[in-house]
Amino acid sequence: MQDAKEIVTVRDVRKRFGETVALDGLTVTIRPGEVHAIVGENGSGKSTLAKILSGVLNADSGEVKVLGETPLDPIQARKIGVATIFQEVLVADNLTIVDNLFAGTDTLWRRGRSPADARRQSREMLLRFTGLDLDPDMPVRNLPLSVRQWIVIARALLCNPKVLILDESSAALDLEATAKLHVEIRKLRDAGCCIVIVTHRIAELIRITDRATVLRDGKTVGELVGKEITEANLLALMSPKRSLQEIRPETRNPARIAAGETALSGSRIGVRVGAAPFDFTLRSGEILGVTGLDGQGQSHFLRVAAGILPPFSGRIAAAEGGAERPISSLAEASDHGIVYVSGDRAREGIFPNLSIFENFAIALYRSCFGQFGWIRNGPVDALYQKERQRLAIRAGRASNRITSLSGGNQQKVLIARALAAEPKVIVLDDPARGVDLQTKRDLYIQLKAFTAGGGAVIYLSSEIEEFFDFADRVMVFRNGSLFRTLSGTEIAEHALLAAMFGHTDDIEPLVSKLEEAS
Amino acid sequence: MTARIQSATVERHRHLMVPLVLIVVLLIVAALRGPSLFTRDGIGGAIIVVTPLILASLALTPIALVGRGGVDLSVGPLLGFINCTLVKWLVENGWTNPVAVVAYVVAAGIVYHCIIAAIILYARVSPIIVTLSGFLVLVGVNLVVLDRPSGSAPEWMDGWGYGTSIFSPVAIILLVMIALWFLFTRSSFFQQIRLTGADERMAFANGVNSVAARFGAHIVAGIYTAIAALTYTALIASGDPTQGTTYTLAAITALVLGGTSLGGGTGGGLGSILGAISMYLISYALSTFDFGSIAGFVTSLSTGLILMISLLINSVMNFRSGRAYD
Amino acid sequence: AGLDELLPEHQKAYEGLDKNQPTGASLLRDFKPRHGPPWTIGYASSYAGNTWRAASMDRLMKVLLPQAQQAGLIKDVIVKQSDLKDAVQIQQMRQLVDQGVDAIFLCCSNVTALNQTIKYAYDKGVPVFSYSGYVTAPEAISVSANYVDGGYQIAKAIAEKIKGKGNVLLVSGIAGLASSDSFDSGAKKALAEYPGIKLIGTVQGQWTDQVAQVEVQKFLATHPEQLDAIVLQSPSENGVLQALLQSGRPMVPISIAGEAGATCYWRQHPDWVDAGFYVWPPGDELYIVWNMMLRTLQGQGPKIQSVIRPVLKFTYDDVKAALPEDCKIDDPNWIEPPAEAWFPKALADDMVLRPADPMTWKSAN
Amino acid sequence: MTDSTTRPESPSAAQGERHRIAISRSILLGVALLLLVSVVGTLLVPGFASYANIRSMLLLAAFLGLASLGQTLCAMLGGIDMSIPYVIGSSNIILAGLFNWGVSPILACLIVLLGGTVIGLLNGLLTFRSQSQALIMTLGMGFAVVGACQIVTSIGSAYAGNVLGEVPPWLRNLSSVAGTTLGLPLPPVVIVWFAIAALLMTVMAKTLFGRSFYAVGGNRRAAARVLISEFRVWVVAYVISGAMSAVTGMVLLGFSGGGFVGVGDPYLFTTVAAVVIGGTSLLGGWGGYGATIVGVLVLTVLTSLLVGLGLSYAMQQAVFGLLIVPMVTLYARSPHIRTQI
Ligand SMILES: Nc1ncnc2c1ncn2[C@@H]1O[C@H](COP(=O)(O)OP(=O)(O)OP(=O)(O)O)[C@@H](O)[C@H]1O
Ligand SMILES: Nc1ncnc2c1ncn2[C@@H]1O[C@H](COP(=O)(O)OP(=O)(O)OP(=O)(O)O)[C@@H](O)[C@H]1O
Ligand SMILES: [Mg+2]
Ligand SMILES: [Mg+2]
Repeated sequence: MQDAKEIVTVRDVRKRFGETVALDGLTVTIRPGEVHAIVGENGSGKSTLAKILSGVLNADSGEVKVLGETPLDPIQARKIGVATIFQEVLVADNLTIVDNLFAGTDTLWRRGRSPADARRQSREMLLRFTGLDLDPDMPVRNLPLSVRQWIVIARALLCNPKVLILDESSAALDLEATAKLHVEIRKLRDAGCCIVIVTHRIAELIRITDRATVLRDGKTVGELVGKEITEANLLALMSPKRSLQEIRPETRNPARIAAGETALSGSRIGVRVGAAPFDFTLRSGEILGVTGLDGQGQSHFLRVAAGILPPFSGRIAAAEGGAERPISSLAEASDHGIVYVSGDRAREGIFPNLSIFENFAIALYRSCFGQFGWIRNGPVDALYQKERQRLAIRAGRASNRITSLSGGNQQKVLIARALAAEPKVIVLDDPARGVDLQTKRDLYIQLKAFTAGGGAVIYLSSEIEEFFDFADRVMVFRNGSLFRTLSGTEIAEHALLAAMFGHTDDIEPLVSKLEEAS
Repeated sequence: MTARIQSATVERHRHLMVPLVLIVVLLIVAALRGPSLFTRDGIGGAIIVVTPLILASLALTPIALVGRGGVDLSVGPLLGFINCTLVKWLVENGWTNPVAVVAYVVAAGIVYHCIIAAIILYARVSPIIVTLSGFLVLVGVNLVVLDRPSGSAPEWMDGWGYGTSIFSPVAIILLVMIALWFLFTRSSFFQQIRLTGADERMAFANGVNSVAARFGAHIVAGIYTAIAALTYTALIASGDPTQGTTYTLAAITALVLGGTSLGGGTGGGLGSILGAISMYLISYALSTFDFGSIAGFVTSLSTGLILMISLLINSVMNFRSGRAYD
Repeated sequence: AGLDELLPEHQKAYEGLDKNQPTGASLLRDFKPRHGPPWTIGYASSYAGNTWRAASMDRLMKVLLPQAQQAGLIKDVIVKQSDLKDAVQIQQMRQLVDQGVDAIFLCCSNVTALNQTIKYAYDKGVPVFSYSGYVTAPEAISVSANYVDGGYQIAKAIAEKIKGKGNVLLVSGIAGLASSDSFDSGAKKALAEYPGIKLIGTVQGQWTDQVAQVEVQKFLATHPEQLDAIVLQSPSENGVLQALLQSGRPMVPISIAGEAGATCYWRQHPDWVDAGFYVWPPGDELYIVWNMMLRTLQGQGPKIQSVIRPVLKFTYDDVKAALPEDCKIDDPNWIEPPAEAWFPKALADDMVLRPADPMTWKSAN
Repeated sequence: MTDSTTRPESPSAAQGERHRIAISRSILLGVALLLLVSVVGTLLVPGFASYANIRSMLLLAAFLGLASLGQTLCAMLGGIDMSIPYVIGSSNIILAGLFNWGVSPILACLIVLLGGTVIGLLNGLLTFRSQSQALIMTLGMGFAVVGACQIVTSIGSAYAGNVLGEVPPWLRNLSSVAGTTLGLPLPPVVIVWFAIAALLMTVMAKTLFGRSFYAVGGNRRAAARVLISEFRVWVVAYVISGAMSAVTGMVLLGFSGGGFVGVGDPYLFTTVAAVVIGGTSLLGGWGGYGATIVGVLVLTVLTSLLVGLGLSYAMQQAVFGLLIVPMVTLYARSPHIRTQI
């Protein structure tokens, strides 16, 4: 019989993968009716914990009890009442919305509910969450990431869980959506079920959690309750080595940027049908933020800027020694020193079958040795060592499979790859998705250093906190077009929110609405 | 909204377009060149010849649907194995009771496929490799069981391969198996197979019993292969160690012609049935022409071209639903 | 009825015949065609891949068909190829019947698979003939030489040539096909009669020179021990000869059965072998089935289900007559006995109840 | 197949080849098996280790090796080329036919090589959009090609599938058991095979072009982001496959001295078996030609052993079949699903 006050008990749990120790004597207890955050650097074992609680992985040793039982596989976990939203958005691209939504509700021999019910219910839920009236029989393949994320969340909510685990579920959600999610979470908490949240978004975390357990290298290093949960305390526990001070990036200086000449410019850009065309310029030495609610065209714009997609109308041009070089393809972009880093590493980032080193090197071969030229590891290796130090990549042997790294470190390898190409412009598409604070800071510092050296950065994020003290200007997108560009001191929560929601005037009411929503 | 649903439904059945069109075209050719196809005997003959192929390609379908690029290369040799052992081990020893015979063939199919499923699941080797080795092994074993075409089908099968009536025993078996198939596709069990095939990680993580689903898919495959073997035995009224093997490529082709993608995702039983029928019609339509001494070569050429063209149209039509690019 | 209706000298050819081969009274003895000549014939061929089939097809298209058309007996021959797929052959045969051919002949297929289809044809008044290999269907007429005897005589000749002792390799045809198995049983029987002779291996030549060549090469490579002779099923002697020449081993006698290439080597090396045997000369085998088919269509009433003739021996002199000095040792053609010698009129007439010369026969109406 | 463990950085660790994940495990296993089979053969089959036998095994291995080259490249991209046996057969008879029609040998070979390349190109173009259907698409291509070529060769000859005639002595010497290289009693085709293998393996390991196959096999989208064109790599793989099949058909003509359309048939599944046993997963991203060579040698030596032991062709197949699963299980197991979420 487990202590009535504890729904989830994890005592001295160990889990290793090959020689990687993921969990090393972890202990966590979670009480009913609380929102419990699991915080830690990349690779500290958060997801592993989540997987163990949901029966996906089994602990090598130690005690795991959820409502008095030990979930050994997802089927059992489901019976116990555990619903998990995993870090990776798990949907079947070729199946319809309704199939994805109700995956796992049927048993081998019996249907959970009639297809008609299922359709109705799925349409209602998605309408409530995404505000879109979606045909339940439409394959999820063509849906944007955020909607897919919602499908996964809805799926978890549908099996009305006693324990809900969210592993970075807000990473793919924009602000408004996150607020909605928080509303749902509160409902559940008040209904007495307990919620485990894994997130790197400190702001969100402070807003919603009652209690936070901090992990380091697979061990519990502390527990914070209520008011104790602050960025400072969290950081102190997560990485005691560095003080908050030294990782604060130096503040920007507008003067230098004004001086910098144009690196990349676009005129009359239209990213989709019927979207109002707009111009933009990126100065060398500048960090240009890009944001917007989901599906407002900002990520499309980013791909255009990187040369991955040709603009729907208008032209993008890189400035080279005064002359303008039009850019219509990735190849041209890279010829003119523009590199792209995706935040969606699994899909368009890493090569899971290659070593850490080759994941880093393969982008450099062309410039160093050409298509058929002899590859010599010497020079590339030097670069690799340099970048590894610089970004503090926590990697084992360079010959290890990249998949043996945690998400955050994989991301660092990709950024290292971009920096090593010595580009003029780096275009980053939400690179900090699922990346811990420490790593984020490292990333900001590196990008600052890069711009200080005359480089220019386009940085997309849906987490507006990222831009504070970091971006020089922020382009806010709306309805497929540039809605407003904020710069300098304008870059603050209210103004950004206002722009994202399409208000130009003051928006106290809206913000307070969001606040109380969350 | 309704329009949307329309489009979604259409999209889900798009893969049937090509085999349907193909069948219509071939039927027209047949009607013009060899109208005897539409006589009682013509249809009767068509049914007894096409039934083993239809059942074999139905057998491939659940395995393709359950994912991991599942394609059962060993369906042909397994069909041959059941045919040979039925003739050699049962009939020659006088065990010709219909119930016993059916029980044996079904059991044989199920046992074989359970072994295959177990290897795929627990050795974690991809299905195409496992079934390739199954193919090679059975090709050998069949010739050991029966070194030459010989033996005879149980006498209650006499005349099953005679095919002068539309509702011959074979036709009834075919109808029953098709009916069973559509019952099967309505079941929650089939849903579990589809989920597993569409994304095994998603299925597993959400408490779909993907192990049971895979075993189930293979058991169904075993049953359909077994009945295919039964109808094939009826067709040739004897045992043949090598002929079964020719069904592997034929059935896979029928499966793919039917719009089922070996990559998982799209496809279904109806497609396989149509695919198998169009395979027969291709062969029939070609045989209505007289190419003299080069008949064989022309047949091979045209079969190849028809295959490629249908696939091409299929992939062009399903392009939108193909791998999304940026 | 059946076998005992034949003249004694013709009955001899049936001795030791494959036991599954039916020799009962033919069901076609009272057969009447649905209409008078000219008739349309279906040829359900199962394979077109080797020189034998090609030569046989050649005889059909270049000689027999034109003659019969001349004589106003045959309108046309419709050829179908099923590429060794029984199901396809069944479909094609039924199709031929349904599209109204007057008779069907086929070559050396699976002995049982087609039986129900043959019955189907028979019930529709379409007689089916199988040549160079039999089918067990009672409705059909199978024509061929006695392959068991053929294998026996060929092997015996080879054994004699190597003085009854030594290592012998057997190059078989296609395992599982009746004629191939019959031949092997005869050959093994003969070799067993010589205690000094050791059968050191059997390979499947698939009745195709190139296959036979590769198989023999593989065998020679893995069997360094001495080899003294090769008994083979034709066609494959050209391939086997090539294999021997390439292996760099001393030439050994092989059985000769009509492929011009190997026979040419004999032409150039008179004491390589002593005798050749016609077992299934491609054109002549077809000639028999063609002849019997015409006679049946003409209502001459075949007596027996299997028309069997003995194998035919030939000597170096025959070869000299058939081939020039400067012949080629990879000549894919065949040298065959004159059709009349292979299937003499006397034998043909004895096989039917109401004999008449098929080419000069005139329909009653 | 991979050493995917995480260890603290050791200074020496970060240099040279260590940067590449070794597939050595599969190769080592293969070599071990190869040695085992050879030893058993030497003990059980008289003359197994004789030079004559080794030579002919090398010869047969060369044929299979050349035929499996394209299959390996396709498999590394998750594709498959079923047209190989048919292209082999077609080029075999067409070349013989060209000789018979008095086309100069060199020109004839070039024509056939070109033909193979074009077929490969078509395969690549046609399968690119629907890669999961490559199996059937290439099969269809095979049927079509083989049919067309037989029709062509049957013009003016009764022996369509089966073209005999004069094969130039140099071609015979190139690939017949008795062939000699510069006086050495070893058929030149074996040397040619080694040369091609060495070239290919270095290119795969040491050039961006080669690495592109691994990149595309591993993650197509990511490859596109680093300017590696999936389309080009895919098509090139099939082009090479077509060309090598044509070459195989040609050398087989030299071997058998007469054109036969069925000469490629044994290669339908054997090439796949060789690739898989070598350690290249059919799902793409892994393996290489080095692995395939081991697979080829294992298969050939094993065949020779089984023939020597008097096993029929069928039983040989069965033994291969029994061999595949354990081999693959040893080194090409896919990761447990639990670790994939
Ligand atoms: N399937 C696996 N195989 C090998 N190592 C693994 C596997 N999954 C996790 N690891 C290792 O276990 C450690 C913990 O991983 P985990 O995903 O739990 O970290 P995390 O806290 O979720 O990091 P992030 O914040 O980036 O998601 C990492 O070092 C990772 O490399
Ligand atoms: N350090 C690691 N890095 C990356 N992947 C790993 C690591 N350790 C294990 N894995 C993955 O986990 C999978 C399963 O582990 P393993 O190879 O031990 O199979 P297994 O022990 O048979 O699994 P099970 O016993 O559950 O069947 C491996 O195939 C591998 O992909
Ligand atoms: Mg994680
Ligand atoms: Mg284990």
